Amino acid sequence: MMEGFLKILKKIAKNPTSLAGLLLVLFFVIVAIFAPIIAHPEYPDTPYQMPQSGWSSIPQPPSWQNPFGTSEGQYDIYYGIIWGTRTAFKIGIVVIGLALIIGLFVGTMAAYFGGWIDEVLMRITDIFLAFPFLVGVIVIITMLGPGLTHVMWALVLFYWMGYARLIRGSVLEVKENDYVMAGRALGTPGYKIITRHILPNAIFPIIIQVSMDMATIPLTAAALSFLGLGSPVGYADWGQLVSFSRNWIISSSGGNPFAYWYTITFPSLAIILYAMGWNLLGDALRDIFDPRMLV
Amino acid sequence: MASFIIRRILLLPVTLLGLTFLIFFFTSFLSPYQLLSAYVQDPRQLQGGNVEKLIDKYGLRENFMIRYGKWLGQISHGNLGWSLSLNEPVSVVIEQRFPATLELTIYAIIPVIFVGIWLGVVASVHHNGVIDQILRVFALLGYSIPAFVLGLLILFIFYGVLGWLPPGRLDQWAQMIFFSKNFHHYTGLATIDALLNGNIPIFLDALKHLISPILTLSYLSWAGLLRITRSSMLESLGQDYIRTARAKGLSEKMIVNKHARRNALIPATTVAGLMFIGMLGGVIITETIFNYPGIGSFAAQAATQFDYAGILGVALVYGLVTIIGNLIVDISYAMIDPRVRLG
Amino acid sequence: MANENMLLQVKNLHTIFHTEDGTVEAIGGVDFEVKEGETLGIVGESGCGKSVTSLSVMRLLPKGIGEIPQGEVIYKGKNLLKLPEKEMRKIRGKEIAMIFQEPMTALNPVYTVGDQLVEMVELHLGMNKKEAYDYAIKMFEKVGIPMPEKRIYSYPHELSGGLRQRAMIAMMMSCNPSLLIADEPTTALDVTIQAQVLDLMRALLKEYNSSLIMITHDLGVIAEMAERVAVMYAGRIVEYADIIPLFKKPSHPYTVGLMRSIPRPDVEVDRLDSIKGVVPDLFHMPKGCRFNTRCPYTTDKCFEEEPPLFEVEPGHFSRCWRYAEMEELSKHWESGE
Amino acid sequence: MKKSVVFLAIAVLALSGIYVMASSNMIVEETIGSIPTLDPAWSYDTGSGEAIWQLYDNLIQYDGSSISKFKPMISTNIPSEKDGTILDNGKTYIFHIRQNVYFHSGDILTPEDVVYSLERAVIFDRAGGPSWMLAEPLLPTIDGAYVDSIEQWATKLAGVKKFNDLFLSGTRTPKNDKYRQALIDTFNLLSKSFEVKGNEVIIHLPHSYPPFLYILAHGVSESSILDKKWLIEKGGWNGNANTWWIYHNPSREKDPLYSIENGTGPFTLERWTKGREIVFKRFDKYWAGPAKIEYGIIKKVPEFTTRKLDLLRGNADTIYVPRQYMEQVENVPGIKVIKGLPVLSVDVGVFNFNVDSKGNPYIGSGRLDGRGIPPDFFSNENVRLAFDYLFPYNAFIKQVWVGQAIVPNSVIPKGIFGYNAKNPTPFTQNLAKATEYFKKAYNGELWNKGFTMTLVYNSGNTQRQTACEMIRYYARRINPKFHVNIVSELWASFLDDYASGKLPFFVVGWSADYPDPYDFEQPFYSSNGAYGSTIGKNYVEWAKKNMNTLLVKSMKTVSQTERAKIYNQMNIEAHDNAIYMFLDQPLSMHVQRSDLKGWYYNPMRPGIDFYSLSK
Repeated sequence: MMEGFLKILKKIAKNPTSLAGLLLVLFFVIVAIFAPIIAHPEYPDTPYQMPQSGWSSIPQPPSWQNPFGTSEGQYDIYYGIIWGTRTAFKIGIVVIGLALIIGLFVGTMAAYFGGWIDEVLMRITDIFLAFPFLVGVIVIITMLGPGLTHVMWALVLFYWMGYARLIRGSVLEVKENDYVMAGRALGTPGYKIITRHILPNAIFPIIIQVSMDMATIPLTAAALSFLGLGSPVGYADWGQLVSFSRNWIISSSGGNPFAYWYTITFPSLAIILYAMGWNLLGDALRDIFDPRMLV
Repeated sequence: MASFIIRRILLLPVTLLGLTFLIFFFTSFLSPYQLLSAYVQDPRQLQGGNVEKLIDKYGLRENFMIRYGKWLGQISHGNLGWSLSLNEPVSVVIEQRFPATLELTIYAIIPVIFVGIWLGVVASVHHNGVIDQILRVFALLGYSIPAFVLGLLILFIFYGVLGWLPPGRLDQWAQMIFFSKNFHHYTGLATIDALLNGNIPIFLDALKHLISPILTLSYLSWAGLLRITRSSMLESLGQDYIRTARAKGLSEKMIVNKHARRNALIPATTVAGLMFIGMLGGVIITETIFNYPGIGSFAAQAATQFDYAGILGVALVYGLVTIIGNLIVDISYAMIDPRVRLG
Repeated sequence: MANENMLLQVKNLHTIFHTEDGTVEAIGGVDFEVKEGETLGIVGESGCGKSVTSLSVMRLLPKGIGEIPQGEVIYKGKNLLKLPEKEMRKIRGKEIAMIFQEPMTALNPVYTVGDQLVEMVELHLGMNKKEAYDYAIKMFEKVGIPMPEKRIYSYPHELSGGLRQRAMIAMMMSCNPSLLIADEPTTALDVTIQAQVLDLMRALLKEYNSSLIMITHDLGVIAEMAERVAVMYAGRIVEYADIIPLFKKPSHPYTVGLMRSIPRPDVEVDRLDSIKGVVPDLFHMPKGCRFNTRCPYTTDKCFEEEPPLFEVEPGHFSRCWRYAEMEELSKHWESGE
Repeated sequence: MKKSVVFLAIAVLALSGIYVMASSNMIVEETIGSIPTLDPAWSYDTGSGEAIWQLYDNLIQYDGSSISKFKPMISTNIPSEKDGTILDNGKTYIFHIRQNVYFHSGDILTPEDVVYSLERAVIFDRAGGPSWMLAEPLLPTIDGAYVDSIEQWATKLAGVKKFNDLFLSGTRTPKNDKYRQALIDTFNLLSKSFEVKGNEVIIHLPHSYPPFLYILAHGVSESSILDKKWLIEKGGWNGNANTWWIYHNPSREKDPLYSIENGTGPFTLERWTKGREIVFKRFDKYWAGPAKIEYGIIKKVPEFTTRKLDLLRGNADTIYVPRQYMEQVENVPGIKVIKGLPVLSVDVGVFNFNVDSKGNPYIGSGRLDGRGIPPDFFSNENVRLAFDYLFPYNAFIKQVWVGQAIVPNSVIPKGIFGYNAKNPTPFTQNLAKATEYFKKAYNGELWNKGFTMTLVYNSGNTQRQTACEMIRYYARRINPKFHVNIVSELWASFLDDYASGKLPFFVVGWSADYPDPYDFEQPFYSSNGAYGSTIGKNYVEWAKKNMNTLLVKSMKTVSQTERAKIYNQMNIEAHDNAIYMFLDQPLSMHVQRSDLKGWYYNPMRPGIDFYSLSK
């Protein structure tokens, strides 16, 4: 497995765009890990609460104390972006983790046993897919009320279907192979076959999908914050920082159209680079693992 | 093929029923008081002393299944409850606003399909060349930009600075005519109604207002189509029949545009179909920014003002459209691919 | 020696492939000719480079991966390798046509078979749609497809394997090419259909007086169709002779091995011989003669230096140091597995 | 494929050519409020108020931006004691009705229309509606207390507990004749107050009610004059005593005036797309002369950036700008900003003297053990005073209100008579004093143990949220053991929690129904006032002893100086006992294009008076 991993890394390094993707993602991983050091929290028990230097709602330009300036409500943008990286990873990992588990379960059950189980599970997946993603999430948050945990639950509820279908597809593919037939013929128990034969083969498409989702999840969270349904006010979350700036992006106070450029530039740059990193990586992985690409 | 369609149609009611059950399941998180607004035709009763009576009348404390049955009864009579945010029955709101969203999405999907497929073909032809990389990065940027940042910037550039493309659905003078008595609303789609009424200035004005939302919506979603077209193009370019075509002495252009592209279009159209449905969700942000009176901006408003009836109504409509949309996509998939059609 | 009825001359053809793991030489110097109306057979195991040869002649190697560093392909006096792409396109389909092995995938699934024929005829013969379709019906009739006027509107997946191959032949012969290259045309068909298709091809070739390069691994097909034969192994021609001398006096161990592995109705054997080992990987070609890892008659010389093509008899060449003693050696064959 | 891109480019070029400036005869206001109804008797919010204001006229109107001087409107005179049109100590008012005033439908206005309109307003009485403002002056008191709803008299006369008990369940037919007669007698009590003589309308109040003229002034929607004949044709109440209960408290669907109008105002309703925009058209036969512009339009545009760009591009003439973005529209060419306009409302921090501790998450452990607060925590005066000295009033005004608010010293906002800037002097932040009082509270036990409590604000209101954050910040600063959590809640549940006494401390606002100090003193200080009644039994007892009697006395005389003295006495009493914490009185601002002429500000009629505007 290790040797295969190195081979993939070599391939990624060769292509400029995918290399850029890998570097971007690594950069954000480092920022997330060293967050407490680069941006020391004021109250250790609430590190995700952005420090406020005052209460005025007019953003202040970058200064020594606030390297990226302050947002509406005087939240320190620099601190918000550093700890926002952790939020992005946290939401990403939690949501994708849970969605993967549900998807894995549903997908393998449906594909492996087939028959009416497959039909029922797939119809359920269709129903969940019946919602355009944002609408479904909004419906749940309206019912549960805003807040990060509710956002995460809503995202999980509308993400697992992608994985279920993906895994079902690859399990079906592998199931027909002879060595699986042989395994069954020898009487090896179902779960053993699944874990040892089927799942390792499905790993690659999952990795591609996960890297893509790691990009879309902070974007969805940002969209929810823009609609006022995201994380609580003052929570270090990129989406919230960007939605703070929505009324200052196009400010033409005193003739200078971009007087408050910093309120939108830094948070959106963070989201875009983070998402680009994952997207580029995912795209590169897709090219590497997709046999058709080798024409 | 026919059996395939029949099976899907038979499944339709089951999926629809499943959808209503799913939506209703979400509402079970609510307290009886909050739930009441989904039933009540008139909000005044919410504050009045007889709230308790109403809760019993609609049996909001009964067990889940009975309430579900009653709710289904409500919907079948078209009573989607009262929208607290717009102070109107939800059914009226949806009637007025859904055509606007449909119009925006139809106009937005056209550039996505053209640009997405065209660039997908170009990218595949220059496989791993410079153009391919540039297109890929440019497309992925579309996937990585938060929708509202892009929307606000487009609004600022085309309206703030240049003043060409104002938000909203029609200019003030156009709305005067559009809503006047002698202007017949056949389809609810502004552009088409304008043409049917033979009023070109209104048609152009409606189109003018559609441009910036279309730019936002389409840029965000054509990356998907580009990628699918590119990979399916690469796949079909590797097939034996392409080698045969080359052996027949056909020009490279003929081979790419005729032989390879039609095969690549099959998966692309499926994705385009799914994208159309996905876009219906995507309009929520775009409509809010451009103050476009569609079902998306209503959903956003309803969500922030905790208008449960409104959200449920929107969810139901989206669910219906998506399920029917999926069916149409599956059927069109069969239509395009001759192998499936006669199979 | 370019006399007047020489159609195609391939001289010292080299083809290399640039893969991720480095560049490899698929064809290391091949020479052969095809006269007008003559059928040349190219036989060899899969992976020996026979298909690559045909693609090199037609310059259909995958862009950026396949390359022809040296060699000449003289067709009707012109070196095809030097032709600009626009000119080469006029040759493909008009002068030289190709038929492929897998009829199922060789035809475009989303266009009717008639349309794919009409397309070629319009391009090369300048016919309009109406004339082209009538011509297509005539061609389908000629290749023995029943109810041609209906069949031209059906899709490839609606036809059987045999019919598809007939449609392919009709398409490729529609512009009356001087040379037809058939790359394993019958391998994917079952035996009964195989014979019909071969007869059909022979009839058409005689009618249009075109020559044929038949590429196959099946010696039976070679025996039936070819007048001259080139036996290929690991990117080289190891024996090149007329059909009769080849069968009578195989003078290369590989050819001998091939001959002995075919069941012969007239000879009673309890077990067929087989050639031990496998075709060597293109990256790790053995030093000296390429067949030495599997040849039962090897001597020290075979491991040091690669033999040139010796002329056993006029028109009969063999790339083996011991070509002279081959008749004697071929009596016994132990294929110690 | 190439053609598609070319087509798009041509379309953009063609369209930009026909960019048409908004025509000059049209004025567009873009705001965020919505309009729930057009029925004057139903409307109780500024959104519908502003629309109704253009369509209907009242008996009298304020003179320009003053909220004390009146100008004639449908009544040609302003009743006053001097010219004998206010008699027997403020209980009788005489109005001379203007002649040949046209309704939009062409009918002529008659004195009967005036009586009918005011009677309908009282019997309409939708739950949570404005009818109480006319019921209190027009209906006699019951056991000395003003009557808020006609239902009170009906139940009293019929001797039943609830108004619905009068009717067969689910219908509007009285159970028996006794009940029917009680309903008719109730109506007669009301109609007795009105008398029509020639073209005069004389109103006899059962008791003196000094703010009565304010309630009739233009700006109070329910006192608008309706067309009786036209409304009856449209299925409205026919004006008789024996049918009023059928039209009492209707559902919005059955309310005939929900989306149609027939007023005498300067504009008629051209079109109303709910939740989007409402368009008014000039009424040429308006009695005071037609308006200067042809169309007035109010549009709902939720996104501030879109509103701002519309203003800059000239597609909107005036827009609503939230205070914090004021700086973005100031000193921009072509835009005029008018600031410092006093709003007749007050934001107040409310201490809950007795918190309902049953299952209440906001008071933690419910004991003084550092992990909660006792239910009667704010009954302790030292605690209240400590909080009064804790709050950073000036920083709140300067930073959160961007200087667009003033610190009030009592419940009476600046601009209403009875406001006295000097006395009582407002609290200012003094952390030393706050610490001193915290130490005195519970004789030192609170200071060493500390406390934990939760403050709640209605989600979306940034000013109230910041106020809570300021309290948390300074509480933690003077004593790290003081923990304050902050939670946001939906408006519906926020109302539930404070009405049921669950919230220990919360911030709310109160705006004037009419510019009279009683409208503020009663809800806050009366033991059965809107807030007074919900902040715990300890306060209710205190209020009964000290506040209620003064309130009743204040309504006995018409002279403003006399009443002002009483209210001042009440305010000083409340200040000394630190009952409420006064945070701010907002100042609003008006943003418009420079070429818009004729705008003026009247705090009792926030919004745009299209009749006065021109370009």
